[in-house]
Amino acid sequence: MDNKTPAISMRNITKAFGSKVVANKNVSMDIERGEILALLGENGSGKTTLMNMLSGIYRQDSGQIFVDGTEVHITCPKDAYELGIGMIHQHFKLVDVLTATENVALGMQKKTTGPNREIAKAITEICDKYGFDIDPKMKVYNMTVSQKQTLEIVKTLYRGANILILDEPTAVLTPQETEKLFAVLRNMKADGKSIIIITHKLNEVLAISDRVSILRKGEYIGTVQTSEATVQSLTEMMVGQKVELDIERPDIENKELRLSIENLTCLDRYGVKALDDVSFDVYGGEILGIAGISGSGQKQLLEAIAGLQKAESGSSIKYYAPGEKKESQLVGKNVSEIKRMGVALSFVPEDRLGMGLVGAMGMADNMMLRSYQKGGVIFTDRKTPRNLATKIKDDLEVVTPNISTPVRKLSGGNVQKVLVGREIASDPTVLMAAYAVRGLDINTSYTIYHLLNEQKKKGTAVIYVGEDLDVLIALCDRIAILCGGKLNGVVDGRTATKEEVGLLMTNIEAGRKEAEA
Amino acid sequence: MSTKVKETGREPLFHIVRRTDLPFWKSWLIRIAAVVASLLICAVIIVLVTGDNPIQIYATMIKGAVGSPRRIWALLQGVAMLLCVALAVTPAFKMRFWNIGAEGQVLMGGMGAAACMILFGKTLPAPVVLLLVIVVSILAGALWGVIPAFFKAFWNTNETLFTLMMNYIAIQIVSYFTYIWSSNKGNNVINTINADTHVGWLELPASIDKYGYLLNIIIVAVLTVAMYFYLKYSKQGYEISVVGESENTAKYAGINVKKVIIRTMLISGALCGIAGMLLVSGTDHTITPNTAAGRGFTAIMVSWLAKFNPLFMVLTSLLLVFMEKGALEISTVFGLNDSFAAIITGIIIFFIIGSEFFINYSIKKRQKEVEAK
Amino acid sequence: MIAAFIHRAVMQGIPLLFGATGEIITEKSGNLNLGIPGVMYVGGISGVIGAFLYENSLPDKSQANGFLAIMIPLLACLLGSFLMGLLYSFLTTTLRANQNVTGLAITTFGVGLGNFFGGSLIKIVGADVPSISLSTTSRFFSATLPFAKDLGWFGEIFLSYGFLAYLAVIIAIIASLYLKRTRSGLNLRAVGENPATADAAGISVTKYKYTATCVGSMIAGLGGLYYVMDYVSGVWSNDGFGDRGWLAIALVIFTVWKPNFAIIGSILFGGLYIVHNYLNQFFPFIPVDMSTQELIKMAPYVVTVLVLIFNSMRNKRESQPPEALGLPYFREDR
Amino acid sequence: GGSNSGQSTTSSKADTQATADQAAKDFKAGFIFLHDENSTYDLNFIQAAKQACENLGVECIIKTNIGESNDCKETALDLADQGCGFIFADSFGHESYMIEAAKAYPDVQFAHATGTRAHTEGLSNFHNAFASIYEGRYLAGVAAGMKLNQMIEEGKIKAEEAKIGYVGAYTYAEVKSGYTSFFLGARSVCPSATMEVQFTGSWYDETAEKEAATTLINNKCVLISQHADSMGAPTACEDAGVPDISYNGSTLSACPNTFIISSRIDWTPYLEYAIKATMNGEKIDTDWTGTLATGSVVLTELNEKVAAPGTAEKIEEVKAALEAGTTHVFDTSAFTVKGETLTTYKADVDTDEAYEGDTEVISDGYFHESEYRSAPYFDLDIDGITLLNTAF
Ligand SMILES: Nc1ncnc2c1ncn2[C@@H]1O[C@H](COP(=O)(O)OP(=O)(O)OP(=O)(O)O)[C@@H](O)[C@H]1O
Ligand SMILES: Nc1ncnc2c1ncn2[C@@H]1O[C@H](COP(=O)(O)OP(=O)(O)OP(=O)(O)O)[C@@H](O)[C@H]1O
Ligand SMILES: [Mg+2]
Ligand SMILES: [Mg+2]
Repeated sequence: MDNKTPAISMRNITKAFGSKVVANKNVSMDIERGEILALLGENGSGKTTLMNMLSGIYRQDSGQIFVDGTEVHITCPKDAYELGIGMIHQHFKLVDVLTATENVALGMQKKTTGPNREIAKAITEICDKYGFDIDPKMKVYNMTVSQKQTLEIVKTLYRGANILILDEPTAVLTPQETEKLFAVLRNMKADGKSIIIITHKLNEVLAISDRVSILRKGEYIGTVQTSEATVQSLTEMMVGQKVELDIERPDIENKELRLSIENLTCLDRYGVKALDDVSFDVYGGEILGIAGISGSGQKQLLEAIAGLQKAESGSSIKYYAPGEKKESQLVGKNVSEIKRMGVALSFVPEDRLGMGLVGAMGMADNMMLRSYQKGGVIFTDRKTPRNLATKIKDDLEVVTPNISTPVRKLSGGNVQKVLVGREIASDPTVLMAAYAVRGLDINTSYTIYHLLNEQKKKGTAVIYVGEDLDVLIALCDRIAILCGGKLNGVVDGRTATKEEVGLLMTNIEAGRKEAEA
Repeated sequence: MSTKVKETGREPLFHIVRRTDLPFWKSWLIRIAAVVASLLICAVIIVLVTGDNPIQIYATMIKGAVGSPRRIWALLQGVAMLLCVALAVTPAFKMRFWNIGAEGQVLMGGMGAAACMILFGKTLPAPVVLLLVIVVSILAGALWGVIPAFFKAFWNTNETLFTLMMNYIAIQIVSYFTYIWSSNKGNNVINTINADTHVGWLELPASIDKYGYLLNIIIVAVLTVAMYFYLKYSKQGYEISVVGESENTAKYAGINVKKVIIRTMLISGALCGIAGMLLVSGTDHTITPNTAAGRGFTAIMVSWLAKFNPLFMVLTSLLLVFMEKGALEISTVFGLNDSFAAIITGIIIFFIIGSEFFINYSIKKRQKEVEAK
Repeated sequence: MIAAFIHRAVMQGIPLLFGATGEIITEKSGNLNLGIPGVMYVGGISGVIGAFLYENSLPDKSQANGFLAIMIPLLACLLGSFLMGLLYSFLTTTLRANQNVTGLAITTFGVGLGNFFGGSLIKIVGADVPSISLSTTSRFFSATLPFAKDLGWFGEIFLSYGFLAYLAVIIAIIASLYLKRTRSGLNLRAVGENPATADAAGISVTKYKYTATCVGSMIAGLGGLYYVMDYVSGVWSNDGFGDRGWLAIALVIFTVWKPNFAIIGSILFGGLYIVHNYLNQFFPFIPVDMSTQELIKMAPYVVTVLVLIFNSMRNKRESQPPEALGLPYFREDR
Repeated sequence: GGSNSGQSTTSSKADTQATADQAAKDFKAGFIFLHDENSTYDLNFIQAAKQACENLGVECIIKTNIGESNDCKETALDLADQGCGFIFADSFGHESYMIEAAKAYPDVQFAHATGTRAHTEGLSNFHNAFASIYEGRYLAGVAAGMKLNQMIEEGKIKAEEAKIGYVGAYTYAEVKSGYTSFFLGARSVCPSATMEVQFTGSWYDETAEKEAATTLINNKCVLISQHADSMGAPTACEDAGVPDISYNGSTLSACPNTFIISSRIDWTPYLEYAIKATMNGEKIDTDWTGTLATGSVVLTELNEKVAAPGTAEKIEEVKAALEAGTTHVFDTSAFTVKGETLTTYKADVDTDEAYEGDTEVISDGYFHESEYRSAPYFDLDIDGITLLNTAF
């Protein structure tokens, strides 16, 4: 066999869901040995579907798959892994109540692996080799997201995959963790393994891949050498038209105090302080960014404002309605009480389908989440939400068969559009958005930025929690940085640098010094 | 340098995919086909067991179920009682609260009614007793429903077993009181309560209601329509669906999840209480530990088979009651053991729940590969 | 008297132990089989049919061969309950039907089947009292160690049971070791916790679900067999088995999905099940009348409820049900 | 499979009297039974119903598994709709519903076994029936006493260890009358006999009955009898090798080594009588009590293998004395209550909520059971019988 035989080649792969959705249409593409291939495409363009056919989760309707030049029939995940194909799924495939070792041992024969003790040893060896840190005895439910991610990689490595597929592995990682992951991937490539990585972050694509393959609306568009590509060119291939990639930042007009947060302290589930004595103000007509490594208290901050998180005594969140000097205290109130006080608060939570929307309901019924209390005493108004759903579908170009299709079936970007659309539609005076573009393709991301700016222009106080520092700096008027639950400084978005913000995110001392200076 | 490619499983002949877009009428066609198929299978079994002509047997079944005006009324009454319990479990099920304790809730409702009739039948005026019967039986059913709900709401206690155990506790409580109130000392049978005065009886004058079931049927019919609108169009109905789908989302939307769980089970239990009242005060006029007669369990199937839609539940409960009455008639006429009815009912349900597969999924045959290259 | 009580409690507990062990294995695969009560009836009646056919094939009942007398009912019982497990698996795993509804239907069906065949056999026998009595085969099931009687309370509590009782304990211990120690047990747990993960790890979810459910049903079916062939001495009476199947399911939660705990748990439940009979003897100074006894019969149910509540308040991760319990799995679903 | 001869369980004699037969054929008798053949109690009725209808050549419609609820009334009315001229129900709890049905169909005769209310309801078409089964139990008790004597003679037990165990369903008169007569029968031949009674609180609960019997055996009862419907007690005896006297039918096949004898009520005579009276338009007794003489109270065959020698003869002797009226089961000289011999007792014959005694039942030196109404009303706790699990 010569070097030119691709590790995998796919020919005319077609896969449809139901009669309406064709997720992949006649896709043909190759992965060479010893390369890192980035797979790029808008949300719902069929990337995950395509990869799932390699890993045996789905079965193509037609088309062929060749591994090392031989046609194979991958009918179940076992077939895939016997062919040396390992996939790290977008949603972790780990069993929470089992330990790391047990998770690795799953589905393996004792004959080939030896007892768990030996697997644990092998895990430690892999960790040493690639510089991971995992306790084989640790239960998965005690792990952080990045530990789980690491465990997934270790699992795949342990199984000796030659072809590794990673579906949005970096979506939940910090930049440092991402860098570490990339180092491992390069290592593996050096070992002669083939790697396919799906990510929406184009800078990562440029940093890690050798070639980039692009899908659009289920169809294969083409493959380019990474060295010849730019963010702009890739985006155009993905979207199929020219896209403006500058984030606008309109100047602030009529800035007025909207929220005044004082000495906010919250505990997490385990009774540990997740937010520690945080005080800052939020103004209408500006976008306030919240930066911080994940788990620094962003979630508790937003939920405390929304009335979903209990605040400790001494905390205060005062709300000033537009044009009025009257203040109202939000601490101690729950969601519906806040709503009844007339506070128009909108909240795009991080967990879209688990919190912001009901996956099994259609768009129309999801609109009612905000408005079902309207209408008569007993019955709720159904017509307005239906009209709103139709409007959002048209305005934001939500791709869905109709407004009663369960939103669970929509692609990530479209789900996010539905959520943001609904939250904006209620004419909020405060709009909070957590990781609003996580997992979204670049085109959709820009749509969302645009929507936030629109709100800002209307005089809404926008709080935007983000992880991409470039975006934060480009979009926000001010950026508040959280570090370990404490407020570590508030910087001006127009003058701040990435380095400055990055330092404040990780180093509590830096904040102190700045405050003194 | 290349790894040897292993032979993987052969291309299977077919694979299963989810359907997304089966038209409404087709899905009902499949369900009807399933019922018909199950009837054919039952016919085969009946022939094997009895050696008789299946057509004659089905004719006997039909005769048994609707052969005379009285039988039709009795059938309607049976449907009404089963339907009432099915209506009761539905909101809880929509909330994903697996209430298999309807049996006990019905029994406690009946217990409440019986207690009022016995304790106050001689001392209070009839309208007052009737009012008490209504209020107390609803409260008793609601209480029995809300206890597991309370623990579910605050500590997420497994409700399936909790409600199941509450059934047995209710049975023992009724058993206790049938001793206390037994008509003959030491026996646990309570004779017709207030047989001569009819105090606490829920009834229409015999001139309007010859067979004595009209009032029950009317009440359940009203409840059915009310439940339909409650679930589909009311705010509380919406809250129930949201809580059922995701508690987090419900909290996010400002829904008080604990309150909804408790309130829904109050309603569920109260409806069971009404069913108990209709049984005790409306028909039986006494209570035994067997007053609920397994309806609490059958109702779950009625509700589920109807996809939690109260209007369809009329059909599914009619189907089950019809089959049961029919099967009882063939066991009488052909001298079969009574449990035959349970077997037939089981087979029909297996077919209906099996048919859901063909509504939700389709089987795709392998397409002939076009040689591409 | 205490020894006698414990002895009876164990006799009561054994069917529950079989049922609970079977249900634990089943639930570990993510299948919540509420059909266990029905399966246990079918297990019992299948054994009865086997024994009936065997006894009636004998020209002279005293010539019964011990091996056949045990193996035929045993295999018939295993076959019957296996088929019920298969039916449940087919409906829930292959056809992805709702598990609660399927389970309830299986219970209706199984109890009906047991009583129907029981009733029919009774008619065939035409006995004066309505029961099929299989005392010949039953004797082999209830045979105890010959010297058990000579060992006083020790013999009474530990040695005076038929072989199925010991089998129940052995199966519970094996099941416990299987789940804890073996790779296949690990895979099974993974299937119940997170079938998608198990699937992606190359475990055949369907195969595990089918196997666990069918094996679980067969174990549970033995509970029915024990009840008819040993406990009631080979006399089938309709509805005799009562609600033990439900108690067995309750026991599963009571023992937080651990078959080895179920050994003690089942004896405790067995004791609670009959304690009302013994109260006036244990505590002659607190006279209890018949009506109050009806309240005391609540004991096993009330205890179950209390344990449920306690367990949920403690909210320990390890004592939760398998995460995917009751949910159907389809690979292409999210 | 059972009989499957056409539309229903009709049976008729083929040859005799064509016209009478034709009239009979047009007559339908309906029966409402609580359970089906699987219950000893109901089986006894089912057999009698079939037998009686066959003897008279009338059509027989049997409805089984009819609960003690509105179902009973519904079934009774449905049977009346179908043209049944005589309708019978077998369970105590059916009574209220039968009365309601009787009111709705004054032209149809309704009869109810074991009930207590016919003589107070004042309906001409509602009747109660029972049998003096206490006499049968007394005779079975004699067989028990003989067995105890045999054990004493053989040195297996001492005289004072002659303790009988009795498994009863409920604590009401029907059961009390039963175990007391059984005990008196036993004590009439074995004077040192004592008895312990354990109640189950159910007519049919295999586990409770088996556990109760086992408890009694563990309490050193050397002979067991029962008044409940499952096989629990007999099989417990067979397991433990303790002789057993059962009720409602022979348990010989299941308990070949312990079964002695069983008493039961044969309902055929009553049903024949009542149906014939209905057909002829004659009045049916409001309360009808079958006796040894009417053939309503019978004993099954004796299991010679277990019974004491001479039992059959002794039973015949006592039976003759009972029929002759020289022996009375509840002879007040044969028992004491709290150490006293009774001379007067008001029994609760007309059921009321306070269970108040209303009728003097002791005269001529004995308690007149089943004379003021067919269902038993003997509810005294006599000395020598210990009630184990109930406090009074
Ligand atoms: N199991 C499924 N059933 C039905 N439709 C599906 C299923 N999986 C994917 N789809 C549809 O197929 C299309 C392609 O989805 P796919 O998951 O491949 O997109 P993607 O490129 O991975 O998107 P993203 O960037 O959001 O992850 C989408 O329209 C999606 O709605
Ligand atoms: N079973 C399914 N039925 C219908 N649509 C599905 C199903 N599974 C996946 N999809 C659709 O396919 C699309 C791609 O799914 P995928 O799991 O790759 O992530 P995603 O939804 O884009 O999530 P994220 O926001 O994390 O990127 C999803 O948007 C989803 O809506
Ligand atoms: Mg994807
Ligand atoms: Mg995605």
